Amino acid sequence: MIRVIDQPFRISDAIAEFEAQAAGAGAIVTFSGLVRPRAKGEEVSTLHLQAYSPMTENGIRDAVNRAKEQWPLTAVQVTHRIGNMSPGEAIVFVAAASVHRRAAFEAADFLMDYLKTEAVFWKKEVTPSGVHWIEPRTEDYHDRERWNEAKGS
Amino acid sequence: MIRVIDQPFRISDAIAEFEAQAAGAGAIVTFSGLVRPRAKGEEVSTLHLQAYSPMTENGIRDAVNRAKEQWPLTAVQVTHRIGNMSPGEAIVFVAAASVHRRAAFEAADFLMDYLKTEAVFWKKEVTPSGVHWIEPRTEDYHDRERWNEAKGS
Amino acid sequence: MARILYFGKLSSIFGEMSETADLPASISDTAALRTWIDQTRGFDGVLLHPSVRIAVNNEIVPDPSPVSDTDEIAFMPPVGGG
Amino acid sequence: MARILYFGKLSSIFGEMSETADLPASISDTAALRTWIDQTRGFDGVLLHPSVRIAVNNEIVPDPSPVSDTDEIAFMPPVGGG
Repeated sequence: MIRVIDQPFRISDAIAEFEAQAAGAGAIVTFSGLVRPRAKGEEVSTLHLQAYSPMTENGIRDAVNRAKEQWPLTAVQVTHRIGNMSPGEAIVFVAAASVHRRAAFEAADFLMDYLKTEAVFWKKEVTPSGVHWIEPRTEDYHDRERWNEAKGS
Repeated sequence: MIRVIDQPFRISDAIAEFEAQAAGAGAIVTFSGLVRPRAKGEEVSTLHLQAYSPMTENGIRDAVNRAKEQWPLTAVQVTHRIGNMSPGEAIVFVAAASVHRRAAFEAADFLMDYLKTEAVFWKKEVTPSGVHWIEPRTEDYHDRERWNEAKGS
Repeated sequence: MARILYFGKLSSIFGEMSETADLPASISDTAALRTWIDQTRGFDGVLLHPSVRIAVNNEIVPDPSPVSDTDEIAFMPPVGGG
Repeated sequence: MARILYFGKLSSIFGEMSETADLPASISDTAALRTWIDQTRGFDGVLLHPSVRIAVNNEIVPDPSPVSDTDEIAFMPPVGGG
């Protein structure tokens, strides 16, 4: 299940819903990304995310399908906020369920690397010094590369 | 926070509580282990876990402290059931929060490897063919070894 | 009339997220469009950076790909969510 | 009286999780205790396997370590939760 939504959501609700879908799994890994209250030493008042539908949703769906091909997953969930959000609010929730834990950990990790560097979103932070568009960090691109190396070896 | 409890707990409550503790983090990774309805082709009616207090709690506390030394974590939670549980119920909940996601993923993964192979628990499954004590799988020991290799390199 | 979309920092530079535009007859591919929009909308070279990708009708295409006056054309700086 | 605890499969073999026992004067270390309990409680060699560790007063110790009649002594087969 994939959702790109412009309203706040609660991580605890997302995981409760996912648990119901994941019946029979032995292992559930979740990642939750939250708006950080500070960035580069400045207070963040608002984080804003843009998407480009349906390219954004299609891209996430492809990534979920790649994850399902690579790992034996019993359920996968990606929920991503767009629009304006405040510090502490959830930006993204990824959940992966499997019979054993390694597949669930790796699939959640893989999907986050996709979302950080390839998913069709643009984000800006509003701080006292102004509006700053944020691009992926070098570490984010390095993290993504791990999956290509793993494939090649 | 570490809990070894003999009553059912809800993953959604555990994560809601953790989210409150983890204020200021950008990334939360959780692992939930659930009782599987089947094992080696048989239906599981009950999973039973024994602990040896306070050795069990002390060991988990040491593992949490090692994780905090190794990664910049803003909060860590381990909740582990003991006693009798039914399929679908949560056995274990691990949560790690950090500013960036890699630390949270690795710490949760490390703690699960500890819990699977070194934490002081014994578990048995009750199936139609009888009572089976379960010891860690070979993969579990291999997973744990990854952290020793990482240290040495 | 083509519909032109500006995402991320490009929306801040242009001041809007989109516009409709009559493409001149001379603009028939993405490379030509990139240069024309960059010059006429005050992007001052930003659109010429190879990190800015172009999507035609919701599909990312390499330069030069055909564009026509009925397309939805998006200028996309480096992406990333989460 | 020493308190002896049996965990995991050992509790199933013994039929109880614990007992209190008067240790004979000849049993003063974990290696001797292991052999004596194995023989007198029908463990049939299971306690002699090196994967069964012994804890004295909540601390895992190597064989042979001293034991006395006031200790809590636990026989621990391979552990693992989660």
